[in-house]
Amino acid sequence: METVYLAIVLAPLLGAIVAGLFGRLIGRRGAHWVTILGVATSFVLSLYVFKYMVIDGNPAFNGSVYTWLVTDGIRMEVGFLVDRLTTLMLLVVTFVSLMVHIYTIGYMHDDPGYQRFFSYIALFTFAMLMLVMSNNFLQLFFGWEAVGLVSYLLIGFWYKKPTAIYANLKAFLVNRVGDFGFLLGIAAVVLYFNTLDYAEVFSVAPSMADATIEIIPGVQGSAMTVICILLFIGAMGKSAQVPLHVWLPDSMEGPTPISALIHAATMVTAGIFMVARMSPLFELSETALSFVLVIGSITALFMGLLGLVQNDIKRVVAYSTLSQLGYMTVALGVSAYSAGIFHLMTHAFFKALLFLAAGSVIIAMHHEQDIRKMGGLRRYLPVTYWTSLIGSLALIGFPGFAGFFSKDTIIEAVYASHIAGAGIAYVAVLIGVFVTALYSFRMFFLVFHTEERFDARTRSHLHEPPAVVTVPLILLAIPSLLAGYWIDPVVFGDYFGDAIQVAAAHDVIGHLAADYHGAWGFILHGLMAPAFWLAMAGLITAWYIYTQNRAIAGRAAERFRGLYRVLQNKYGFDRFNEVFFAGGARGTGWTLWKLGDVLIIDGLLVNGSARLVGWLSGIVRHVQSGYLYHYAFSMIIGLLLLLSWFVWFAPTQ
Amino acid sequence: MIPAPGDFVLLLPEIFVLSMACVILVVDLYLSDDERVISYWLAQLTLLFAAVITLSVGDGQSQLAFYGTYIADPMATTLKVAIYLVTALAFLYARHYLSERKLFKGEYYVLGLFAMLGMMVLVSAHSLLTVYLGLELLSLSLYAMVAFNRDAYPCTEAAMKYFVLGALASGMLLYGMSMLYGLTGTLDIELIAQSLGRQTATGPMIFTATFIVVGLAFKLGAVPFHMWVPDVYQGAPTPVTLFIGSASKIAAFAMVMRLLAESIGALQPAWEGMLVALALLSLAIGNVVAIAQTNLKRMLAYSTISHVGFLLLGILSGTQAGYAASMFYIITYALMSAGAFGMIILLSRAGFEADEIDDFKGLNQRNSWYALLMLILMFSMAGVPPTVGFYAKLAVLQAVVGVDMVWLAAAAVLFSVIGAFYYIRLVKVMYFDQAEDTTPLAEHFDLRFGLSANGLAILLLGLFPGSLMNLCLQVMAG
Amino acid sequence: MVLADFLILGAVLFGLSVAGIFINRKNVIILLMAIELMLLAVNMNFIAFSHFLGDISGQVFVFFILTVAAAESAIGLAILVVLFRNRHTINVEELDSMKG
Amino acid sequence: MSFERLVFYTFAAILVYAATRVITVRNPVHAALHLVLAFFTCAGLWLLLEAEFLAITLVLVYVGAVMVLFLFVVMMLDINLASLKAGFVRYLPVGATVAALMLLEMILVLKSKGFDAASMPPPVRHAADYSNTRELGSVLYTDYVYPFEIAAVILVVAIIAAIALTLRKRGESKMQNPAEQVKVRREDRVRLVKMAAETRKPAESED
Amino acid sequence: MSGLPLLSFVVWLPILGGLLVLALSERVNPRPVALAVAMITFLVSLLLYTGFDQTTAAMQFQEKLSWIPGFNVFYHLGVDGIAMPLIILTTFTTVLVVLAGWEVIKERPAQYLAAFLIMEGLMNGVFSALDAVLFYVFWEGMLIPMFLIIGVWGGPRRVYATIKFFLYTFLGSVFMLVALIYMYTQSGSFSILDFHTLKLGMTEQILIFLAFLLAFAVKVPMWPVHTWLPDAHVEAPTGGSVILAAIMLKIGGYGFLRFSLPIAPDASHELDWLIIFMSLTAVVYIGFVALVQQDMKKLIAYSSIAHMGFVTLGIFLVFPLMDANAGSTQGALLGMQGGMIQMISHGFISGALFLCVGVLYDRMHSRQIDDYGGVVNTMPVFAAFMVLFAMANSGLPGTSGFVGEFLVVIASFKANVWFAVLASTTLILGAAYSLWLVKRVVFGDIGNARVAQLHDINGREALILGSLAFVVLLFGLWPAPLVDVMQSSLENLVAHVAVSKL
Repeated sequence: METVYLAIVLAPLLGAIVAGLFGRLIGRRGAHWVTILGVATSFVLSLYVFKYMVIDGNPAFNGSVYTWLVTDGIRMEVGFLVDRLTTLMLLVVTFVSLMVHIYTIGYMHDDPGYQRFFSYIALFTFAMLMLVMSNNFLQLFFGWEAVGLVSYLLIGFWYKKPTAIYANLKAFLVNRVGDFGFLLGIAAVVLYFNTLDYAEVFSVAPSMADATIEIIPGVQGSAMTVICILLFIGAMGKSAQVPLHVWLPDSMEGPTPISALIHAATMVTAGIFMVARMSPLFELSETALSFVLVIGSITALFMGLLGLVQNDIKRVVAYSTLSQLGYMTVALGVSAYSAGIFHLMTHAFFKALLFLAAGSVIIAMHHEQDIRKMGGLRRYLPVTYWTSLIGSLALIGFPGFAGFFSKDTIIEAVYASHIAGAGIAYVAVLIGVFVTALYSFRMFFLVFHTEERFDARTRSHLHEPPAVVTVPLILLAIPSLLAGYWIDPVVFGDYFGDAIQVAAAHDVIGHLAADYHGAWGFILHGLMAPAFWLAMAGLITAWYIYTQNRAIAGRAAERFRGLYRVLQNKYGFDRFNEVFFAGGARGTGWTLWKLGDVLIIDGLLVNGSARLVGWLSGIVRHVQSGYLYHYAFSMIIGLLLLLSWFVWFAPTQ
Repeated sequence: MIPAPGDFVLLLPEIFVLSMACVILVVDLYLSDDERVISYWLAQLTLLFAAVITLSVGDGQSQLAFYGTYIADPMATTLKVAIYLVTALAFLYARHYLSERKLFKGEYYVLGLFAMLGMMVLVSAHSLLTVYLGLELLSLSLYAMVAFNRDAYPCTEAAMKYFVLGALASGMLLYGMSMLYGLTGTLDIELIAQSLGRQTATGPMIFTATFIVVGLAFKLGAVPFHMWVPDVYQGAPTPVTLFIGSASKIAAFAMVMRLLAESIGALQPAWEGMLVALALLSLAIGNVVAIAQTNLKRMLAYSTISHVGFLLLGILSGTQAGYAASMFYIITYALMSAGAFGMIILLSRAGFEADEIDDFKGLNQRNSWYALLMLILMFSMAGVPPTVGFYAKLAVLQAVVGVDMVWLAAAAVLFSVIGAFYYIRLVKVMYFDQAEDTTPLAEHFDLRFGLSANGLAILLLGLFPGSLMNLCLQVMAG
Repeated sequence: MVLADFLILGAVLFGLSVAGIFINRKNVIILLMAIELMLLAVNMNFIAFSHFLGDISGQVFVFFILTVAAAESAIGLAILVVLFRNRHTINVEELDSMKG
Repeated sequence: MSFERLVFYTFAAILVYAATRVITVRNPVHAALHLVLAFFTCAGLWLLLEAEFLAITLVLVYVGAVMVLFLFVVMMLDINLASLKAGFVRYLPVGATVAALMLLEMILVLKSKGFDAASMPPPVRHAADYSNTRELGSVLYTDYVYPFEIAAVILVVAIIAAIALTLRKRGESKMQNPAEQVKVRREDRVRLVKMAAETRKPAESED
Repeated sequence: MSGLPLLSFVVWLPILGGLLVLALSERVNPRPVALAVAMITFLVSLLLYTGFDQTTAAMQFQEKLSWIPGFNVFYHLGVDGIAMPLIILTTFTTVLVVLAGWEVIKERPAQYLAAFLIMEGLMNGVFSALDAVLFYVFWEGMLIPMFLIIGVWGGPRRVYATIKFFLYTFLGSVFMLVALIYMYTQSGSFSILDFHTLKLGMTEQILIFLAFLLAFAVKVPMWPVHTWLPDAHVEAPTGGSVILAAIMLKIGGYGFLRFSLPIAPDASHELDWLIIFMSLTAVVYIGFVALVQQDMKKLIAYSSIAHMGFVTLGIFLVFPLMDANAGSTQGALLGMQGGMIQMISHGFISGALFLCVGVLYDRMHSRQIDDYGGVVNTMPVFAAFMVLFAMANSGLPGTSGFVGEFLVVIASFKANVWFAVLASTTLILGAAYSLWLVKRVVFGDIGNARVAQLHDINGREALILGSLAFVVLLFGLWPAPLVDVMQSSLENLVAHVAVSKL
């Protein structure tokens, strides 16, 4: 099996290398074929792994394949841990990636950087696979940073666009802030466990539950809490949790396929995956879980609100992604890891679908992204329309659609949890449901219904994009519709086995499982839950406001101008970061440079001492007056002083 | 009571040099200006044979002659040979300089040989009297040589200053000698040492030592008895400066050895302190004031002062290692100094002295080989390896640290950093500035050859300092 | 009449010589004369020591000092003459073409 | 007070007076003459110390030759005396202080033990037929023959130096030297100076 | 193989080759000669690797001849796992530097190439000298060619920069000389290995340590004696910057490992807080300063200082780590290992970045960031390299820049949480200044007409940058050989410093 795992990882890498280094040689077709083949191989093999692991019930694989270095008793290796969690991630990643690859053929059709793009996304797939298949922290960090790198490259893919290269720098730096915590977390793990291997760490972890750490001298804190929070800071960066979310909306400057692949389906969920993977650690610290929960719920609600005021079609989806990532994080916070992962999976499908659909609209509209300039596209883009509808319904959690199952489970889990902060989180996720429905269908109606707000020239060119675009939409719509029914084994069954460990005290899923009676039962139960009604309320509000009485929107914006402005400014995070962090860093640098280096060290100490010597030299040289008698004096005075000192005063030895 | 014949054998080098000086003096009278070169070659031959004689006479033993007024010991032999070598360089470098300026007269070589004779006497002195006479023979010749270009005003001014201060310093030294005589009742260096060794140090002894130190400090050019150095270096004709700056320093070192180390070595604890003060002052003033100079000769004068500070460090330690270090230092310094002034001569021509730092601008463009040589010389003076100047400093510092005066070593190196500035400033001028004067350098083969050999010697001694260092150590141990 | 008397007399001469150098800032000739005084002090010391030690070598030294001093004077005055020819002055304060 | 003491103090007083005058008189000629006086008294003192030969030599060589040379030069150079003495009083305090300090220190040292009568008693008087000259002569040509030779060389150097420095062709005698004229090179006569053409240039700032 | 005097070969071949280049300059094109010399030296130095016995911490390839018998000074060469990689780094870099100056240096190329070759020999000498005097000779001798390189072929303020460079480093090293001499008087030998075993009191150790600290801190350079570096880098020609950054700075770090720690372990222990403080200051303070630089070279120079802060931090973490483990050397190696790897890696990365700037400078004659923009449009291949190296500079996993930083951060967390927190800021700051530089220079639309006329790198430049990219990735993905080579030497060093000399 080791060969299979290796092949899964290496196939996309091979594609990336070929497309990247020999892109000019193999041409456009060659580039997409080679990468698609690579990813397809991975997908097929992932299916095989799924069969091997889940259907045949073989045990998890954990082994190292390459020793990176060994120092001081710590082995740093590349190794695979393939269990059911990994398998699920493999499937999601390779599938969405494959879809995106195919879709890209259409989307990037006219772009000069065609080969480069394929190389990047194949490379991304490789990195993501490395991340999810890792059996140790080092490789995790490798993958972690590698996906960040590719994300950086892809956001700035259109390097001529000032906003794009601004966004990619921002994305990388904000992610680096997360990595800062993540790396410290890994260092903390090494400190306490002296190994980087998951299995070893997890096996020792329970005995370390009471370990303490002294961060502020004199104050003992729980080491596990520190480790988990540090690791989670990494997750916050990658999975765009408040306040490290600021990069994700901007990352929409990149081409749409990567928005789908990286910034919706896979990379941003790396944080969720990581926390789930670390469940044996997180379970040891309730403080950390609460922290996760609170951050997640804030993200879920407040980022959703921002979606209401966005007019860029991709940004609306991006904020919805943020919000949904918040839901996943909330699930992690209440120890409903399986629910979180499940939502991760369903979300990967429907969000990729929504992004690709948005991309399809954008292609059709000739790269117009403002929903105020669309409308009535239903007639021109039927496939896109229907798949979008499926995606949107899945997103708002309409009963029966994939999102419904995962999201409802999360909401129920929050309700059932007793962990600190669960109460607020519950309120937040419930309001979040309403908001989600509202912004999703606001966009949906504004794009596909309502009157046409574009010019005739655009209309004349409007037509459904080619099959390479629509086929992935359809293929993604299927799991968006159906994946939810897998809830049985994945969430309530024993799908994950040992991959996820939940302490008995936190076992909300176990609690929910007692009331769970199959998917249909779940739907029926969901129809009576507040979440459903809130979603419906949101949908209907959207319908009313945006198709029936558009004036309300304007009046509401007028009435709640303050709130509206806050939302427009995205709560001021960007402004704050720009002024405080970016400006502050530049100011600090400038001060340290001009004051510290230039003035004090160089000016005062270095050149100052040189000047002092020069000045002294200028003074002392005047003693050499040129007058003979001065010279004679100097000798006589010298004699006198020597005599005085050494004959009379100097201590006699 | 006639001296034994063997005494005359030991004295052969001096006798030979004296005879040849007289011969040249007479021969020169009968030469026309075109034939002056004969005097030059005779002078060089004199040096060559003097070296041969000195080496064959010296047998590594320490022998007294002429009733203890003369000593032939390894140190004398070594220093004499060094003096011949440096003098030969001085004569070589001077030749074309003088002939281009119509100064090519026998007197330079005659006086030079007499001065050298004075050095030899000094080096071999074993009595206060011979020290004094050697010193005066040397000094009087030098006074005359400084004023040699008698129509050039700065020369005579320099000569005047040199003379008056020299006489004053002689007076002080003599006063010290008279006290020394009074304290010990003898003029013989060894007897003085024995006599002092029997007594405990008293006020009058320290008093005496002070006067002696002052006299020596003047000759070396240590602060505050250094005031003559810059003016004389600048004012004297470059070949004379070269001679004063190189050969006579070796003689001054010999004098220090004879007087301080050998005769009043017993008072070392007393004069150690004085030398510390002088050394520190010399290092400070020499290095600091050199920075402000624009005249290269004057800058080198201040550099000499700072080097004297280093030299004193070796001496004040009062150990054999220290003396050996100082000897190594002075010999190599004399070579460096000769080379540096030789470079000035190379660049100069009639009516143009090339003694301003700016005259070296862009030398690398004009002639990279000589720029490289000057670079080696400057880095050697700054004490940067792999030039010999580094080992000189290393040896001296080692001696100082060896007597537990680490702080002094630290102070010395600190000043040497300041000193490095003006040496590399010259390198900067040669390498980084644009040439303003593009006149081709003088074509004299012998000058060029001599300079090249001189510069390379600095480098080679830097790569293989072992043998010279060993020689110095052996000399001091023996 | 003990040794110290002569030595002190020598010291007084030495001191006067020093004072002379300090006071006479202009005339080189008087500087030279002051230095002659210093030599005289030295000679006084030597002869006194020679006498009280009963050792002739001190006198020998003085003999040579006298000789050398004569030679020195000759050269010194020759330089002075050359200098005067060049500058038409022996005023020390005007001999400052080199300084710093 | 013995006669010798009287003589000593008398001579010493005159000596100090003469030496003081040497450094304080305005006229160098007077200074030289006072110096002569100082030498004479000094010679007297040396006689007290039984250094007859040196006393005579001092008078003969110093007074007879060296001081005459001084006087000769002083007169030959025709120096402006007034300007040379200006500022005399100004420097007196410093000079006096330094000299006094130095003197004080020297006296303190010299008065210390080691130079008093107790530790260095006056030697026995020499016999009447003792010849200082003979004794000096005998060591001079034996023990000190080497210094003696050096002294000779020094004198030679002094002669050479003095001649080399001061002997010059008489300025007023005019004659031609054809050899010199023939030997002349172009470079000695004409120096070609390259100059930039005079054009008006805007002021350039130095970098 | 071991019979041949390989070390003498790598020291003297380039020096003699340099002289040969000088001598032949008027007759033949100096470039191929210089390249041949550099290549041969590099190949010979590879023999050091292949013949190296990784299992021992002892000095290998030793050569010992009497040199100055009077002072017991020997011509004694030898390398261990610490020095050997640095020698190969030197020989490798020199080849690139010779290539980099191929067309660019038109003024006196022979002198230029000779200076580099001679410097190569001297630097190899520094790394292989086992005699303190010999070490010092090489150490100081290095200044001369560098002084000339900056001064002759440098930028407009070259004179100020080169004199500052010279005096700074000279000042730093003279006190080391005094310390060396002091130890000679104590031990009667100049052998560095004898110094290691020399018993010294605490006060002596502290003074010696401080003397060494000044020398090495200036060379590294550590805050606050770093200000010569930006100036020197900015004014130096590309090759000079590369050598400075890639090798000269390493000599400081090497000095700590070879001298400070083993000679004065107790003082090092006593004063480790000082070094750690200075290192962390370098990382944070300099990180911020780098951020605001307008001049590309200055920015990279400051980044070098920050990265070298990691080296010194890593090296001196050994003491807090031992303290944390109650004196046991178990686990104390990590930081040092990291510091060493960081040194090697920084050699490649900073060299590469300076070469990148050089490539641009050769075309535009400007180092101001504002003069560029959108270089990727006209120089795509170059841009790819530049991004790669910038990423490596910000410590991206998979590049060699990550390895050292990772190990040091882990080690510093073991020592003290706050060390790690401050050290890790490099993750953010390093990325910020590296990528902001890339953003302003490489990305964006074509900045101005001059950028529009740029032509992409030629084969020679591609070869240089490509080979650097190769090693940067190689050691990023496969650092094991590097680690293994150093392992026993560093272990030995840690064991040595764990034993008090008092």
